[in-house]
Amino acid sequence: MIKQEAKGSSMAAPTKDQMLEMQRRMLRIRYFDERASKMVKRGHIPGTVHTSIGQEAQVVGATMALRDEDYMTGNHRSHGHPIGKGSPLGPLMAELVGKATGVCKGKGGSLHLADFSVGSLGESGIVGSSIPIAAGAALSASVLKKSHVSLAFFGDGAANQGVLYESINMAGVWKLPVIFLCENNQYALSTPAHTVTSGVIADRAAGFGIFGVRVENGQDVLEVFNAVSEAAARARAGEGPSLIEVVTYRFNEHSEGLRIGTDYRDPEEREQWLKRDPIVLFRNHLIAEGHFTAEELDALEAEVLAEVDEAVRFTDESPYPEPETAFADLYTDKEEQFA
Amino acid sequence: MIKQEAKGSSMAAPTKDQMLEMQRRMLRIRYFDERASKMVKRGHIPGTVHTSIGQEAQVVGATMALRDEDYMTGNHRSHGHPIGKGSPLGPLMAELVGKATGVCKGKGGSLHLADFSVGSLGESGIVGSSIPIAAGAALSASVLKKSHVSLAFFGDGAANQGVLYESINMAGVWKLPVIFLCENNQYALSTPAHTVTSGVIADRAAGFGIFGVRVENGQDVLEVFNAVSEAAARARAGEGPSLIEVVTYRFNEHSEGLRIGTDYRDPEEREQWLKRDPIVLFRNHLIAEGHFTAEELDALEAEVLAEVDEAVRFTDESPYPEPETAFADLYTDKEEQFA
Amino acid sequence: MSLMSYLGAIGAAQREAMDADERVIIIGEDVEANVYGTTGGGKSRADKGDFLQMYGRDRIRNTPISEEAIVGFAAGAAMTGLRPIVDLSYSSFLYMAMDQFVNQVAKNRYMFGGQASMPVVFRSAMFYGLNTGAHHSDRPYPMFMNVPGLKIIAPSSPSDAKGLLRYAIDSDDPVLTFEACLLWGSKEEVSDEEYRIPFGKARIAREGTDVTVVAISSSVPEAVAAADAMAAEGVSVEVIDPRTLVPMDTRAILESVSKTGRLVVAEPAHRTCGAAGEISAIVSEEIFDALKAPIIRVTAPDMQIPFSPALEKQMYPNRITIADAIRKVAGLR
Amino acid sequence: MSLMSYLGAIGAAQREAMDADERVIIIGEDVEANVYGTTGGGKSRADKGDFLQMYGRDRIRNTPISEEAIVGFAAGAAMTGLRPIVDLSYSSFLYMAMDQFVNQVAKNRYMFGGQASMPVVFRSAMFYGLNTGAHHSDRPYPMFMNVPGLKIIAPSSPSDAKGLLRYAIDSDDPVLTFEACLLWGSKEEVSDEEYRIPFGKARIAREGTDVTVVAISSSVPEAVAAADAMAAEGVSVEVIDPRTLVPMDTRAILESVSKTGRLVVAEPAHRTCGAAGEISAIVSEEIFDALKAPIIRVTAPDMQIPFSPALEKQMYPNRITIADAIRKVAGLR
Ligand SMILES: Cc1ncc(C[n+]2csc(CCOP(=O)(O)OP(=O)(O)O)c2C)c(N)n1
Ligand SMILES: Cc1ncc(C[n+]2csc(CCOP(=O)(O)OP(=O)(O)O)c2C)c(N)n1
Ligand SMILES: [Mg+2]
Ligand SMILES: [Mg+2]
Repeated sequence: MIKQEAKGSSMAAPTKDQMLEMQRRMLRIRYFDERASKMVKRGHIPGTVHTSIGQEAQVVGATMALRDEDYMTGNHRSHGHPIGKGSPLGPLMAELVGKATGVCKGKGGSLHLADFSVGSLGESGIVGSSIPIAAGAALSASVLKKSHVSLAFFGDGAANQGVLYESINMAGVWKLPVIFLCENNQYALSTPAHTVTSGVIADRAAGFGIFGVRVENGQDVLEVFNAVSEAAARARAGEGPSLIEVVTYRFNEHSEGLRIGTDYRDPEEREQWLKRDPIVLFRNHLIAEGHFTAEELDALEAEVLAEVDEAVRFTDESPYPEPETAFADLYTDKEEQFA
Repeated sequence: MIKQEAKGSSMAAPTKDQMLEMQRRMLRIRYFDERASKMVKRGHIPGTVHTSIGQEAQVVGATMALRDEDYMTGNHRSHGHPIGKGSPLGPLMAELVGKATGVCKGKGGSLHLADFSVGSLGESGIVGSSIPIAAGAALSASVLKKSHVSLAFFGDGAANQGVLYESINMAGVWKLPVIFLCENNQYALSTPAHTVTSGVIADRAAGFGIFGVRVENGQDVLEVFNAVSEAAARARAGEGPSLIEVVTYRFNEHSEGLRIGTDYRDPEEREQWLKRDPIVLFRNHLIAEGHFTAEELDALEAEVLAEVDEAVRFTDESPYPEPETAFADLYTDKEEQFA
Repeated sequence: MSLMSYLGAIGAAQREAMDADERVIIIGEDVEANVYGTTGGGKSRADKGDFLQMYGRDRIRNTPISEEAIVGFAAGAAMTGLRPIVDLSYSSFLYMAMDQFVNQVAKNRYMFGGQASMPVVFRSAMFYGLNTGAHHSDRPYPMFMNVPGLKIIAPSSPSDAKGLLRYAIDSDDPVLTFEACLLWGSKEEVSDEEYRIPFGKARIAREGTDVTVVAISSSVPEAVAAADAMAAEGVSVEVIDPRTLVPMDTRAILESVSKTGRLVVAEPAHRTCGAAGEISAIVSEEIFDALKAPIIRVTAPDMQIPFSPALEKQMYPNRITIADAIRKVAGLR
Repeated sequence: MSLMSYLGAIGAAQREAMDADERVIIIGEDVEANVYGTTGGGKSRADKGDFLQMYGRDRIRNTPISEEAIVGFAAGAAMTGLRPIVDLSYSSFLYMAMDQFVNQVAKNRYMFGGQASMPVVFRSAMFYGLNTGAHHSDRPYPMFMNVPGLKIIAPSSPSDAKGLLRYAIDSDDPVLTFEACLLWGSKEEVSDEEYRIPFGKARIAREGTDVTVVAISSSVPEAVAAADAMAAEGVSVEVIDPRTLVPMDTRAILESVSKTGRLVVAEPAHRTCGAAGEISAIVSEEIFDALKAPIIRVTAPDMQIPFSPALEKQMYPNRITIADAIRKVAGLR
């Protein structure tokens, strides 16, 4: 982890409980996404889904560094973020299938998950588009004198959307409590980041006068946690926004079911990364450091697997929405007049 | 002038002829804009105009560092750029008044001057909007293997439009021969740059892996000339784009006739800058260095004044366009069918 | 009541709303210096009524020139407790933020199954007719009408400007206001009380029995002038100003046309896929049998706006072209 | 002739144009890897027909995700000697570049008094009906129809896709193509020769005498199916596909409606200020007396697109809703 300057107060190491929760949430993402992937292939989930498999450390390290009430926006790689933020799995899974009990009543689907009850203000199918939304939530916190921090997740591909720099600049001059977190999994769909990125993403912070950091080992949940914790502390202290670039890798194809050939990604490269599975690494760490036993962690895995089973059961038993519900929720008032 | 790194071949100093031409073009801008300002106030020019008075060194230093065939785009502060690039004054002035002989047949007006015969691809009333156009011209040069360089003029205000960073990044990865030239006159309309700009504009280049330079004394035409010459040489050598920030000051109000009070700009500050008139400074330099005598430069001034008089006469004697010409020039073919 | 200009009425609505609710903030370029005349009392910050003095920098937010981020920040803020008024100055600048308008502002509440509401107002003015050329002269409200989730208003008088804007600020849905620069200076007696004009209620700007003219924005006073002129020719013209384009008060339009049987629709936007076409289609769908003559649209042509004063004026509907259309629809030529 | 899919036809037009003129280049996200299936022969770069192999990186330009810059670069390149084809993949992403489309691409030639021409094609596909939710399902062509200076096409068959795209690439004006993802797989015999279909010429997809249906994009096959069904009920339906929305072949539409006296307009876009409204307005303006019944629009409602398969399908016109409208306009219910 290369830091430009460390202004925030130094962070306390995570407690044992926190570490267990990190592993739990990483497992939730993994098992949820594995199940979703299967369901896409079997036609149980319509449309498309993008998994965060392989990127769990980057997601959970970030969300666990936030408070429950903090805000967050995300992108098309969308399940991990709300899961990481603590959203219950049932309504998320039901949303993916398009059930009435879905967290968005079946109107959003995988690409547009949102769970306001955990500060998840919405994933976005449009690359880059939700970044200023997170900054706007930080503006609310600032004007209303609340202590919320806000975090925007986006990819290395989104890092070339101009709205990111507009947002960084404006949040910079207003010293808003927002964290711009770039999930650099090194590809945007079929496009290797280095072929479309001039310079280094984290380095872009400096020219905009904000704090920038590159977490080189984004497979280590603690490294990410520390970086985001520092940024959150700075934000809460009124020191303004940070840009954090986390280097990671997606283990699956860009989206489930997509077949674009493997020419764009070296299979050997993927093999190497598979060895750096963030969940395995953290499990080994927790055991090696004596925090938990293998048995305890096995139990955790079984528990989470049961949670995912339960989410699927909930989904299966849930009804589809009534067709006329398609015509509600556009406006707050007299919606029927527009239908 | 702070350079980050100098890759381009070192430039030859400008010749005596070139220096005289610099002063000539600066004078053209000054006298043209002074006249235009008067014409706005007298109601001879409709709409609005934005003068480059005070910023002539920054404009001419840049345009004189380009070749005749090189491309350029600009913004609402629009007369200086084509004049600096060598566009004849008559059709420019006629355009400001809306005459048929205007360089755009009266359809563009002050805000949208363009003179393709000198590589001027268009000024833009939309802040930031013409930046990628210049980069696109550089793409043509690159693909068609021509030696053109392209330059985008924009202000400190435009430097916060996201499209600038998209353009810098894409030009960076494609190593396009384009120069992004920020005219930092320290205000965007009523807004002081430092209140809306996080970090330093020129410093933003580094994070995007391109060359960046800040010309601190933008009132010195030679400093600007040197910086842009180097950038142009790098561009032609295939070393890609540069971001050049030139510090300068506008002597007049944001636009002629606009009255927004003076609260936003300290009158004392303006007084100080008026002492750094780029034309006076260069005149003194040319005399002090023995390049030209005061008489020679007086003659030049008279000559340019006559040119502007001639442009106004040309304008006055020109007819207004026929109303039906409003319905031509939208498409290349069968325009009548759309009218 | 006070004699108030259109611009003054907008300022008044903003001031009342700022006073009434601390969550209302103003965001935009050059709002601190009151460049566009709706956030201050005069040209100086020392002037009475200066918003910056009254509400401070926390609530009067001067922005960088970053429209896309401005709109996105406002949307995010609106979902989390603020009620921003965003001043985008010229309507021609809305395109910079189109993704935020269409994909975030309009869609979020729906996509999220009603979890979010989006109480935010985006103000802009259409500056056409002032010889500023194609970049500053757009009247783009029709394209936003094609985006479900937005509410759209286009006031044509000072009292409507005040009442509609106030209703917009109080609304929990996103509202775009398209003001008309040409009307900024128009004045009338406006109530000094707080009042709100609900959306979806047209205003009958002039009553009549022979021909209905539905007119939008600055075409309203032109239509009224045409109606006055036509009275002299013995034709009684009813002028309807929908005021809010989404929702549209189709009932008022249909009632009038049911009575007159003849309809002219006048608006300053481009013709193809404009509001006039929409109104024409609705009327012929709904009360085809009541129509005694084809509906006539008086709009800007499908052409960009030229700069030259010799060219620009002919581009918009005016009292003469509207009167011509009235004559035609009334069978007088 | 070969049996060709809609998608294959687009690829063929691009290949022919790339072969014919070195100034033609392709710019877009993921075009190198042929992710969207129009720049290659198969899924691998080694496959025969791979554009990157054939034309090299100079002419097949994989871009960052920077739509605004992509469109602006293409516009600048088009004004200086190149003839770019820009692949923007989903139509929902066009908003990111709206300023460039409206203020640069559409206006430059006009503002500059004809000094520039703008030979550039912007391709995108409308992905609606595939349960991808509101962000990926837009059909935004009506808003671009409100922007003079753009030409707009919406092919509904493989042979039209090939011929119209080729004409677009050869055109010196900017063209936006709105392809229909739902039609990608549809196949027909298409000429292997080079050919061009000029703009402004509608296609009569099916001849008939009782009712005219003007249908756009993926509504065309639905309208044809509805027409087939109605034949069984004794109603002879003519289906017209305008193919190019700007310019619009109003003459063909008017001729057909003059004959039938009855019109249904079907399109997948939102209703308000859509193309259907425009066509309805034109027809009742021009041949009011020929109309025997009110024109009926069959469109998507003014609602965003929900994700759930239980909700989405009802949002677009289909053979059933079109047939219902035909019955109604024909006085059969
Ligand atoms: C504005 C926009 N452009 C293009 C796309 C198509 N698209 C979806 S995901 C994606 C790649 C995104 O890459 P990145 O930001 O790195 O996220 P990752 O998928 O790698 O997590 C692209 C090009 C889109 N959804 N939105
Ligand atoms: C997209 C857009 N936003 C806002 C404006 C209104 N506007 C015109 S000039 C200007 C200030 C520009 O400042 P800067 O870029 O520094 O150029 P300067 O006028 O100082 O030369 C503003 C806000 C505009 N024309 N376009
Ligand atoms: Mg990525
Ligand atoms: Mg400036």
